[in-house]
Formats: sequence, structure tokens, C-alpha cells
Amino acid sequence: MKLYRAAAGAGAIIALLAGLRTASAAEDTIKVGVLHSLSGTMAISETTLKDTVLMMVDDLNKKGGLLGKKVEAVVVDPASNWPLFAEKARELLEKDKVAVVFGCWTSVSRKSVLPVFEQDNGLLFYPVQYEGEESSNNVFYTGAAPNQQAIPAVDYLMGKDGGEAKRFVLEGTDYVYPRTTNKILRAFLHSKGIADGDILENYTPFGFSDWQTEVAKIKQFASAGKKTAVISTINGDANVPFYKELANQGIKASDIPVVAFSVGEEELAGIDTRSLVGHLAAWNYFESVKTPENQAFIKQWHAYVQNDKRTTNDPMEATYIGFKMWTQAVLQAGTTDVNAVRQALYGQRVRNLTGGEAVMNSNHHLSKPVMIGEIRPDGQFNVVFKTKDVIKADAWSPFIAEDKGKVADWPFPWACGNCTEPRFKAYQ
Amino acid sequence: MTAIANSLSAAPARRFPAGFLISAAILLLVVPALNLIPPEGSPLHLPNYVVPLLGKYLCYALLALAMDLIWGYAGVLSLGQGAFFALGGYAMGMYLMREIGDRGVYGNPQLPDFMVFLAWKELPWYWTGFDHFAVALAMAVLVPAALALGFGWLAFRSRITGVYLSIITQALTYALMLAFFRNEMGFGGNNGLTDFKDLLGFDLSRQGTRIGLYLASAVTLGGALLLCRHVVGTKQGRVMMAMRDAESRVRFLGYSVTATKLFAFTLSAALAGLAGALYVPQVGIINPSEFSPANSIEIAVWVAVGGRGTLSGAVLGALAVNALKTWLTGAFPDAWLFFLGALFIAVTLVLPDGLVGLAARLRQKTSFRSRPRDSGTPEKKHA
Amino acid sequence: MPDGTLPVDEPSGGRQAAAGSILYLDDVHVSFDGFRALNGLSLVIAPGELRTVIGPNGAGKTTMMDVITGKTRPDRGDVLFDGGIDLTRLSENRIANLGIGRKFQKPTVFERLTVLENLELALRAPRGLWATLRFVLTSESADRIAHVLGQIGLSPKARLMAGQLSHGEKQWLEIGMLLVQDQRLLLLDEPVAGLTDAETAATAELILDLARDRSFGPRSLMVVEHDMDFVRSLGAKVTVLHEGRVLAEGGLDRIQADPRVVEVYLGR
Amino acid sequence: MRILHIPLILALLAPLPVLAGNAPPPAAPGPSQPAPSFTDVLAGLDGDSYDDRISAVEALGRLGDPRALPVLSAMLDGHLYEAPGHGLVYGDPDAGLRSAATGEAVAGLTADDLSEIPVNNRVRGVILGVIGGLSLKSPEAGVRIKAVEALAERQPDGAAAALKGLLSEETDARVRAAAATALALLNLGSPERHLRQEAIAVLATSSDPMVEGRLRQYRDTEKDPDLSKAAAGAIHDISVRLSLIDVGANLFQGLSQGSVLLLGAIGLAITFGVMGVINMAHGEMIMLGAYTTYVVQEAFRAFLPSSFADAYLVVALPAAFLVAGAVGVLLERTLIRHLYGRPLETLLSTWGISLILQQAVRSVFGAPNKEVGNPSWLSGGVDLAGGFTLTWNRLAIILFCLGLLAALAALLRYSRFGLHMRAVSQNRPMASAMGIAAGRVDALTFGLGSGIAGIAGVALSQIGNVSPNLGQGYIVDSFMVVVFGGVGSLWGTLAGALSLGILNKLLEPYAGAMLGKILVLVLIILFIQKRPRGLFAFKGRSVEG
Repeated sequence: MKLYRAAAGAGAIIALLAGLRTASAAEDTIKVGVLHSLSGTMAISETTLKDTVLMMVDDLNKKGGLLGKKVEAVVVDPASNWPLFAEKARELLEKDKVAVVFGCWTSVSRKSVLPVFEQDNGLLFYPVQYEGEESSNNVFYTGAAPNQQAIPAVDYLMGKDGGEAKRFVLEGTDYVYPRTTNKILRAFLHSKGIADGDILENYTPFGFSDWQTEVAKIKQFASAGKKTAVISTINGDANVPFYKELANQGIKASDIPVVAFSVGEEELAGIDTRSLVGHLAAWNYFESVKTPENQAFIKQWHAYVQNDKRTTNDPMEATYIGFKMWTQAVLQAGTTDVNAVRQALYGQRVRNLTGGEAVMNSNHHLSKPVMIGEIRPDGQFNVVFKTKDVIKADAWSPFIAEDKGKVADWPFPWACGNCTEPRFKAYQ
Repeated sequence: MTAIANSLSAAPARRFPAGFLISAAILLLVVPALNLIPPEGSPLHLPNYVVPLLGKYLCYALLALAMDLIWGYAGVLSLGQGAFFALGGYAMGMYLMREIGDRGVYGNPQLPDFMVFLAWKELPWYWTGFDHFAVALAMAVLVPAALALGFGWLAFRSRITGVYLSIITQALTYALMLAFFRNEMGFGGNNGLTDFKDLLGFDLSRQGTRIGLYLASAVTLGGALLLCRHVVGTKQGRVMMAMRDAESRVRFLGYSVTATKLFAFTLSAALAGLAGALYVPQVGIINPSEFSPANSIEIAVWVAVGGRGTLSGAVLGALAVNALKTWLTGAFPDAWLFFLGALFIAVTLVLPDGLVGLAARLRQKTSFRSRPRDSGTPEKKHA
Repeated sequence: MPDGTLPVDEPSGGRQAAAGSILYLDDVHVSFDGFRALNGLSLVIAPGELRTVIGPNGAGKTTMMDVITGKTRPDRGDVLFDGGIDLTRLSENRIANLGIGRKFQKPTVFERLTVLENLELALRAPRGLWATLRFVLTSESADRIAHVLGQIGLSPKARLMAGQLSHGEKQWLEIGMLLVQDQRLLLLDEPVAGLTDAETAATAELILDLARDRSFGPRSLMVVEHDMDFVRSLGAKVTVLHEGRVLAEGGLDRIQADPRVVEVYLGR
Repeated sequence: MRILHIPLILALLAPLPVLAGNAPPPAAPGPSQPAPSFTDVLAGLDGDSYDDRISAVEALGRLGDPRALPVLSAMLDGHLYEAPGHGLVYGDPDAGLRSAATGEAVAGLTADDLSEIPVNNRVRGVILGVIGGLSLKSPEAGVRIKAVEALAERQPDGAAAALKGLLSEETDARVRAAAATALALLNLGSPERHLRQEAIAVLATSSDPMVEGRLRQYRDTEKDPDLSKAAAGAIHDISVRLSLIDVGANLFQGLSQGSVLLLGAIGLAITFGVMGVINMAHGEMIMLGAYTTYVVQEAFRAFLPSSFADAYLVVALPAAFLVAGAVGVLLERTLIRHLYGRPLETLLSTWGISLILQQAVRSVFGAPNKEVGNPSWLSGGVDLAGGFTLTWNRLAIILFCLGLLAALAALLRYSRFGLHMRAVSQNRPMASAMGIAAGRVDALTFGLGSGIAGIAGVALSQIGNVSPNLGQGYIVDSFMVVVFGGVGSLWGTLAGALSLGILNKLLEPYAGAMLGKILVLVLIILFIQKRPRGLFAFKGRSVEG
């Protein structure tokens, strides 16, 4: 019996170890990691991005692969669990030895994998709009920073076409992105002469579903006589009940416009938008923009998912741009070596799906155009404003006091994502 | 009548050293050796990432052990174990945050980044002392234990049992999760605590530190296993088991059910807190989703899979389920929940005594020594 | 927690009357959702007395035991132990530690512990947390357990799980558990329910032995039973309960002759 | 800010022939008429900038030609197009287009020929004001009130005159009151003191927070101390009324949230409360109900004319009951019946079921949210006093869940099945001995609980997400409600849900959403200490063995 137990214990542990270290390394393929949640709360948003990457890989292979090799996507499911993101990231980098990872959604998932990518010198493309305040040598941020989304949107609302709003409700889900965005916006609004009394900041929990009180509060705040607008940084799931409540309580966009930074075509696909016409969203991409690139992309997407009703959205374009940039950089460098690819990425240009060119800057963020769209009855957006030029993303916001003087610039001589002076000053 | 005395005071702990020692030897010697000695690329080499992964599993095993003590032995299905684990994790996380010093994004030597960001001017009072490792470690054990003591005292004294207790412990976890999500709480809100640099001066990103943490987890788990073995081998352990099967009978024998449960609950919370403290430096983040009620249910599942009321079963269950999860989420990212769900169903239907029970059954079959066995469940029938 | 000192209660009304008794119930009322389980029950048991209690279903026998052992709190009335200790304010375990033992109607032993372990748990010893963590069985205690094992005829099965015992063996194990507790007052709820005639006779012997045993001071017993032959074989004073109160009290023959009792048992 | 404008526009289109009949004949061009012609102004709608389009819309308003009404309404919806060779056309490209200038049908155009005239919120605002002016003559009082409100909010040129005109001939009391308030709001800006004074007196009787806001602004700018003081008095009057209304609104919102909690919990009150199964897959039954609703809705949209689209709920309710109920029966027969008397093991296996069901739905329908539209009769709401909107869907859910509970209670109380169910749950061997097929009753009971959860899913799809995670959002709260109310008691579940909902909504304005919820949880925990078996608990001798 003793021996039995001993053997069982030892056997179990050895089986465990053996199971964990099954690694395969086929040398004739280039592996691309896909680190998006396919289950749990974030699956709603992230599965689409997984499909986008798979579509791009598929497309690349049809065109002959990369550097003469086939590209293979390694998909894992971090299951909306942040420590699991780190574990899976490590697995992708160390076990599967992927050349690059496309993944994460929400800052906490990115923060969780960040040390892994930095330790293993991996390469992550993060495709979602976020709060900035970060620039890692191992991450390329292809989503919007606050100055590419929030500030142009508020500018628009304060302008004539936006209705000359004088009073603002900053309604958000209680986490870092809304807090940071609202902090920047408050500073921005102050700089435009809006007093604190005309700003109402309110936070609700994740997945909040009963918006009666909040919407009533917005109505009340708006009844003060000045033109009022709502800046919504409400996250994912909570949006549907929020918009349903808005519609049912009769808040019309022409009275109190709501501009959202996390509501795109995919989120609207879950809402009956007929009563939301005119509410706004600010993004770098809208499906409704008619350019040849965009139409081809939509067609490709519909063919890939075999569903003509699936929408496209901004994080998909960000994934698309990131993937294109990476393949271009690999071709330019002639290798998938992370250091070489990183150098090749700086200044890399990809045509936006909505026209113009996105440029990868040395702060690891993109220059992209900013658009503001009004919701149409069919769940698409009507672009009512577009910046004339592309806007370069700020990793550090000039509206945050603590960020004063901070520079993110990775090439020599700065070689730093968070410095007030170059690392290699002496050689300047 | 020394035979009787012997058979009563002989703790089951004396029965299992062979398996325990071999497992310990593999975990403590073979794993680090395979990682460090064979060159990379050699078939014997254990990749670097496996070590912290195993370390994480060991923390889960410790957590499962704590669950087994309160559920498998004392018969109280606490769905608050995840909360105790997270509280321990936060205590350690707070120390690790203080260790960052001025190496944070905003370079403030006094305040963690998120406080700078929220424009806080000074450290809140409850962060005092967390720059000392010993204080943090003590708090990682004491805070969950104190919470368990207070909450348990209220609940057990009011004779809240069975499902009711499970549900209010779930309410506790849920309330704590919501509270920690609040940025005003001063624990970093949704993002929690992250961006750790080093522990006691050892760089967390170095493999040596990771092996050290892994070894610490293994040693702690071993120690906790011995401690639990000892406790369930004492008369107090038998009072626990008796209480699990017939609570009011124990009362009429003159034992305080409240005190017995409170002891098991508090000890279990302290062990869970310790597991959390070991877990955080190895995974590099602690945030409120660790409080999610689903996590606590998962802990119960590990124990059920391994086999309740056996201690080693809990450890085995945690290791097995988590290793399976690691493999499935990579191998079948779109379908792994089917497998996991089916496993849980199969275990409750086919293996009421878990993997350990299965092993025991197989052993009985092979040795033709069938003995009627009570395959019932430890908890009382719910009226 | 273990008992040390008893709470000092203010003298209750029944204290003088209760002096010298081991158990004193006066005007006890209990109701559940409007149903009056006990309705002015009064009962006194002297030290060393053996008392049998009979009554039709729903007469309040089990509720009375619940009240004495602290499981149920009476709405009003006095329940005093040992001449003055108010039981209505104490928890079950405190009451047990004062010296009141109880055997349930349905045998409740700890099925997943061995017979030995069952007895060890019942053995008179400090019940506190620390004490149970550090408990080591002394050889006197082991002798005592061995002796009781012999008394209840379970010596050969000492290491079996209690769940594997037969119904009768479980009844005896439970009585054995009462024995090693060395309680001053034992409450036995239908100790021969479901037993064979031979087992019943043996049980009666055991109970009479218990009542006679003075090695740990006077011991009182209260036996609730339906089986009239069994009650007769005990030959003790009988109390008849009906609708939550005492209907009659006295020797069995006198009781059986009482027309009220006959009416209650035979129906109107 | 009133009701959605889609129904409004539909309502506006109906009276059109009447208005057109009364309209002056199209003005013949002549020297005496320097005003631009309708067609000329209309062409301006295709202007290059929003400013151009706005001035064209305003010009149409000044022109007062009712032919502008359908054009502007279409423009509001993004259905005004420029078609090469046809000028401006309006309408649904699939259903048929009309020329803006003549109102005649235009054939032979496809969507590709058209370019939409862009509108934004600012243009929409102006259009609404102009439509308001144009539709003051509508024969429907409701439309006239909307028009008056639009005028009060937009205050386009000539609004005061239009309102005075309306007041002089209007007979409907509600329209008169609205017009008087609107005129008073306009008059606050009048240079004449007596007009302002009268306006304050009129407005003091209002209980509209918008009026209060305007008065506050006015008070701060009014130079005359007497009038300023009068305005302050009026503000005070209004705010007292508003705070009373607020309490009522909070109660309604609490009731509404309570009804949502109740919907989530009713099914659980059976599977958990009556049968003792810790059914972690309960949330997924709700989810199945919601997805059934989605499928039924899509089927209606695909196979039935659009006039039937709103009726999908009628089919969705029984369908959801059957789908979720069938899954429940299946689970009970294959799985749960092996686990009776082991409640905590049912927790683990139903947890496994919940994972499988979530993933199954994700595999079949995809992870993103699905859209379930409110039928038009459940959209919007009625504005009660004080800016409080009683929304139809919430009102419907309150009534629906009370009805569901009553039906369930009647079923348990009066039907033979209910009798069997109670018998089995109270004394299983006895019930079996009396010839009740306990196994079948178990299966049907579990099916009933699951089916009711499915029905709840139909209702909850009207206010929230339809996603694979839908169930997870309700499961913790549902258990709280059942335990708080008292396991095994339907009335306890009702009382528990409503009191928790109301408590939460009363706390929310002061503590915030997050802290409010935490406080409620803490209160539940403390309450359970006092009453370990919930609000409505059976007190009995045999509560534990």
C-alpha cells in the first residue's frame, strides 16, 4: 500500500511534468500567437479579433506565406482571467516560440502580460483604444490613445456642429481607462473654460445593468438650461442596458448627445438602434466609410466568417494595421527576430481602411485619423467629422500633471518609454 | 489496553511518508535540477516557464488543502475561500508595491502609481507597515484569519449551516469583489496591484527568484499538508468529522460546534491567505477578479475531483484540474469548457470520492479485498 | 467552549421548589407556528431516580427532551437542573457538559468513525478546543472504554466503522457512548425501538444496571418508550404526557387503571 | 427630450393630406412676391455645409409650406437623397422614392444612384423645431403637444407668435397648458417687465425640472430684485414638488429592479427552494430563454411581414418555456436524479452544466451580443411629472413578473400537479406509497423551474444583453434573493426580491451604485445572522436532523 501510494504520487507528478513540456518546433513555419479570450466576460469582444488574425494569416498563406515559410497561428484561450493571460503569454513565447503575439483587450490584461513580454523580449500588438500612460519596448499599441479619441470628440461637441455643449456628464465604468480619460478630459475642459460645476463625473461597476437612477440623474443635470452632452466610457456589457434605458426615458441625441469611446458597430449589433439615432462615437475607423480598401476588407471578412451580417469595427482595423505592419517589417528585416523587426517597424506605413496612411511612431503608437460618427438606424455610423490629418498618439498626455516632460521614444538616443531625458544623452 | 490507546492516538499522518517523501523529493530536487542542469534543447531539460507554472499549481494545491479542511473534514462548504486567498494575495501585493519604490511609472518614492494617478497625497493608514516583508507576510495570514474568525463567529453562532452558509460566504466574496473594484478603496481598482519589481531584493524576473518562489511554495505546501494531517489526526479532527456527519449529536456530547467550526474555518482562511501570498509574486498581478464567486466554486471543484476529506486528494485534484486546464486552453481553445464541464459532471456522478476514491477502489479490486464502503457524502442532508 | 464556571442567575421563582431535585420543569410552554407542543408541562425528577415517560404521538415527549437539552427554547416556564441551574439559557454543549446525556430516538452514531472513536469522543474529558487538539488517551481511559465495549458487547467490532453496525448494535453503541460520558442525568428516547425481543430484554438489563450504578455518584434516568412490556420490565414510576402536559403519574398498574389514560390511548 | 421621434414622424405623416388641403395654393412667381419659392429653398437642403443646410431648413420653416413636412421628416431619418437628374428625392430606397419638389413617385433609382444628404444633431435639432412649427395645426392633440414642446426647447424664430396663435384658437386643455408654459418660457427673455412677471407666475405651477433650470438661469440674470425674488419662490415651489416626485420615482425604480431580481429568482425558488438542487445552471436557463427569444424574433423577421414583427413575444414566451423546460427535464432525468440528498454535489455538477451550456451557445450563436428589439408597444414610456419617465418595458416587466408569480402560486396551490409536487417535496416515501410517480414529478418540477427561468429570459432580453454570459449576471443575485426570502417560500422570494430592489434603489442616490450594492450585501449577511432561514421561514422542530 505504501509502495502503491508512492508510485501513484510520483507517477502523477511525472505525468504532469511530461505533459507540460511537450513542445514542438517545426522550423519551416513562422508562428503567430493569438492571445484573445474565447470564453468568459471578454469573449464577447475578443473572439472577433481572434477571427481577424486568423483571416489575415489565412490570407498571407494564400499569398505564399512570409519569407518563404508558412505562417501558423497558435490560438490559446486566456478565458478573461488576468493571471491566465500571463501564463498563456509565457507559454506562447517560451513553449511555442511564437514570433509575435496579437492579443489582449483591456489594460489589466495587458498589464498582466507586460512583464512576461519584457522578460522574454517578445512582441505584442495591442489593438484596442486605451488610456495611454505606457510605452513598452515590447508592445506596439495600434488602438487609439486619448488624444486620438476623447479630445477630438469633446472638441467636436463644443464646436458649432456638435451643438456647443457647455455642460458635461462623464459617465464611466469604474476602471483605469475611464478614470484616466476623464482625468484628461477634465483638464482639457478646464483649459476650455468649463467650470467643475458643469462637470458631473460618475462611475458604475462592470456589467452594471440597472441604469434607471443614473439616466434620471443625467436628465436632471441636463435640465439646468445649458446644452449638455454625455461622454461615455462605459465598458462592454453595461452599454446595452444603458442605451435601452436612454431610449426608453426619451433622451434624444439632439437634446443630450452621448458620445462613446467603447461602442462600435459590434456593440451596436446587440442593440436596437432605431431609437439611438444621432448619439455619437469617436473612433479611427467606421465600417460605413466607403473606400476601396474598406470594401475589400469587409468582403474578405464576410467571406471568411461566412456571414454577411457580421460587422467590422475599429479594433479589427487596429489588428489589421498591426498585422500588416508586422509582415512588412518582417519582410524588410528579412527575419522574425524581435529586435530586428522592432527596428523595422518604426516609420512603417500601412494604408488605413478609411483612407490615408497610418504610421508607426517611435513611441510605439500610431498616427491615425480621428472620426466622429452618429449612430444610424441600421446600426452603422454616419461620419459627421473627420480630422484633416492623421493625429499622432501621445503615450503621455500633456493634460496630466504627472506626465509633464515625459517622452516615449525608443530609438537611440532616447531608448526609453518613460523618460524626461535621453538614456544616452552623452552621445547626443 | 494499550492497543486501544495506540489505535486511537495513531494519527493517519504516520501512514503515508513514502508517497509524501517521494513527491517531496521530486518537487524539491528533481524539478529544479531538470531545469538547471541539462542544457536547453536537451530532452531532459525542463523549460523555464514550467517552474513558475508549477509554483502556481502548488499555490492552488495549498488553497485546495485549506478548502478540504473546512469542507472535507468540517463539512462546511465555504465559498469564501477565494476571498481569503485574494486577501492574502493583496497583502503580499502591497508589500511588492512598496518595494517598487521610485521605479514606478511616475517615480514617486512614497506612493504607488495608482495613488499618484488618483491624486492622493499620502499613503492611506492601512498601507502602513507594508514596506516590511514580515509585516506583509503576517498580514497575509492574519487578515484572512481575522475575517474568518469574525464572520465565522457571527455565522456559526447563529447556526447558519449547509447551503445557507455557502450562500452567505458567497455574498461576502461578492461584496469584497465589488469593494476592491472601487478605486476609492486604495487597492488599485480593477487593475489591482501589478508591475512588481522585486521581492526581498531578488529580481522577480530572474529564473533564480522564480525557482526560489517555487521551492518556497513546495515547502509551504508540504508543511501545510503535515499540519493538516496532524490536526485531523487529533481528537479535534475526529470532532470535526463527527460534526460533519451529525452536527447536533456532537453538541449533545458537549462539544462546541461553533468553536470547532471556527477553528477549522480560521485555520483554513489562514492557509488560503498564505497560498495567496505565495501566488502573487509568481503570477505578477493581484486584482479583484480573484474575488469572483466563480473562483471559489472552482476551488470546491478541485477538491471534489481529487476526493474530499483526504487532504492528499485535494492537492492531487488542484494539480490535475489546473494542469488539464493549462493543456486544454492551449489545445482546444474553442471547446475546452465542454471537456471541463463534462469532467465536473462525471466526477460527481461516477467518482463521488474523487480520484483518490477511484484509486482506492482500483486497489481493492486488484487485491480482492472488498470491504463495504460508505460512498455517501460528508455533509448532512439538507432539510 | 468547555464549561468552567456556571453563570450566576438571579433566583427564579421555582428555585426553592427545585431544591434537591436533579431536574425540575415548571409550567413549560412551547409552540411551533401556533401548534402548542408543550402546554404547561411540570415534572420533577429526583437524584438517582429512574423514570419512564409514556404518551401518545404528539404528546410532546421529544419536545420535552429538546427543551431539557437546550435544542428548543421554551416560550415560558422554568427548566432547572441540579436544583437551580437554569437550562433555558444554556447552549446544548454547555448543558451536556453539566451532566445531561441524551440518546436519540433514531440511533445517531458517527457512521464514518470507528466504534472506538465514537466512544473516545463521548468519553468524559475536557471538551475545549485546545484540550481536544492535545488530547492523548490515558491508559485508565482506555481501560474504561474497553470495559464499556465489553458491557455493550462490541469488543470484537471496536475497529469497524460505526456505519457498518446493525441497528441494534448502533443502539447499544449509543448507550455505550452515554455510559462513558458519566452523566448524572440520562435521557433515553425509545431505546428499544426496532430491537428484537432478546435485544430488548438485554437493553432493559443494561438500563437497570445503569440506574443501580453509583460509582460516579447518583445517576438519574428518564426513559421515553412506547413498549409497555419494556416499561413494565423497568418497574419504575411512570409519567403520562398528553397534549403537552402531564396527565397522570405513578406506578404502571395505577396508571393503566386510570380512566383518563385509557381514554387518551384508546380514543374517545 | 420626449418620446423617440420615429413614432412622432409616423404620426405627423398621417394628417398630411388635411394640412395639404388647407394649404395656400403654390405661390405663383410674381413681382409682388420677393420671397423665394419652395423649390428654390428646397434645393438649399443639398448645401455644402451643415450651416447651408440649416439655413435652408430655417427658410422652409419661415415659408410655412406644409409640403416641407414629409421632406424634413425624411431628412431627419437620413432618407433624403440627392439623385443625379432627379434633384432631391426622399423615402426608403427599397420601398419607393418621391421627388422632394413635387411629391411624385420617382421610379428607376437604386441605392447606388443616391447620395444621402448628411445631417447631424445640430441639423436635426433645427429640423425638429421647424417641424414643431409646421405641425402645430395637426388635428391630433398629442402631436400638437410635442410640437409645442419642441418649440419651447428649440425656440426657433417666430415661436412666440406661433404659440400665441395657437393659444387663441386651441380648445384642448392639455395643449393650452403646454403652450402657456412654452410661451412663459419664451417670455422670460422678454424686455417687458409685466410679461416676465406673468411668466414667473405661470411657471411656478410647473413641475418640470427643465422649467426649474430655466428659472435658475433667469433668476441669476434678472436685474429687477422683485422679479428675482419671485423667481426664487417659484424655484422653491417647483423643487419641493420635484423632491416628492423623486421619492416616488425611486420607489418605482426599486420596484422595477426588484421585479428583475424576482424574475431571475422565481425559477430558482423552485429548483433550489422546493427541490433543494443548488442549481448553478439556473442562469443558463435564463440565457436559453433569451436566445429562444432571439431565434423567434429572427424567424418572424425572416418569414413574416413586418407588421407581425411586434408579435414575436407572444410566440417567444411559450417557446422559451418549452426549450428551457425541456432542457431542464433532460438534465433532471440524466443527471440530477442521481444526486438527490446531496445538495452540495448538485452545485458542482450543475456548475459543469453551466460551463457546457455557455460554451454551446457560444459555439452556435457566436460570442458577441445578439440584438433583441423591444416591440414598439414596449418602447419608450410616458413622461410623468418632474422629468420622471415611466418606461413601458419596466412597467410591463413588473406586471409580467407579478402575473407569472401568481400563475405559479395558483398552479402549486390548485392543480393536481401542484399537489403532487408539494407531496413529493414534503414526504417522498409517503407520496410514492400513495401512488404518485415521484420520479416523474421530480422531472416535471425541475422542468417547471427551468421553464420559468426561460420565460424570465424572454423578459430580461427586453432590458439587457443577450450574450452567452447573460446567466452569470443573475445567478449570484438570484441565490441571494431566494435565501434572503426564505428557501421554499414563493412569497418569501417575492418579498425578498422587492425589498432588496427597493433598498438598493433608495441607497443608490446617496451611496452610488457600487457602494449601494455592497451595503445591500452586507445587510443580507447581517440579516441572515438574525434569521438564519430568511424572511419567510418555517419554524419547526425538525429543521435539522
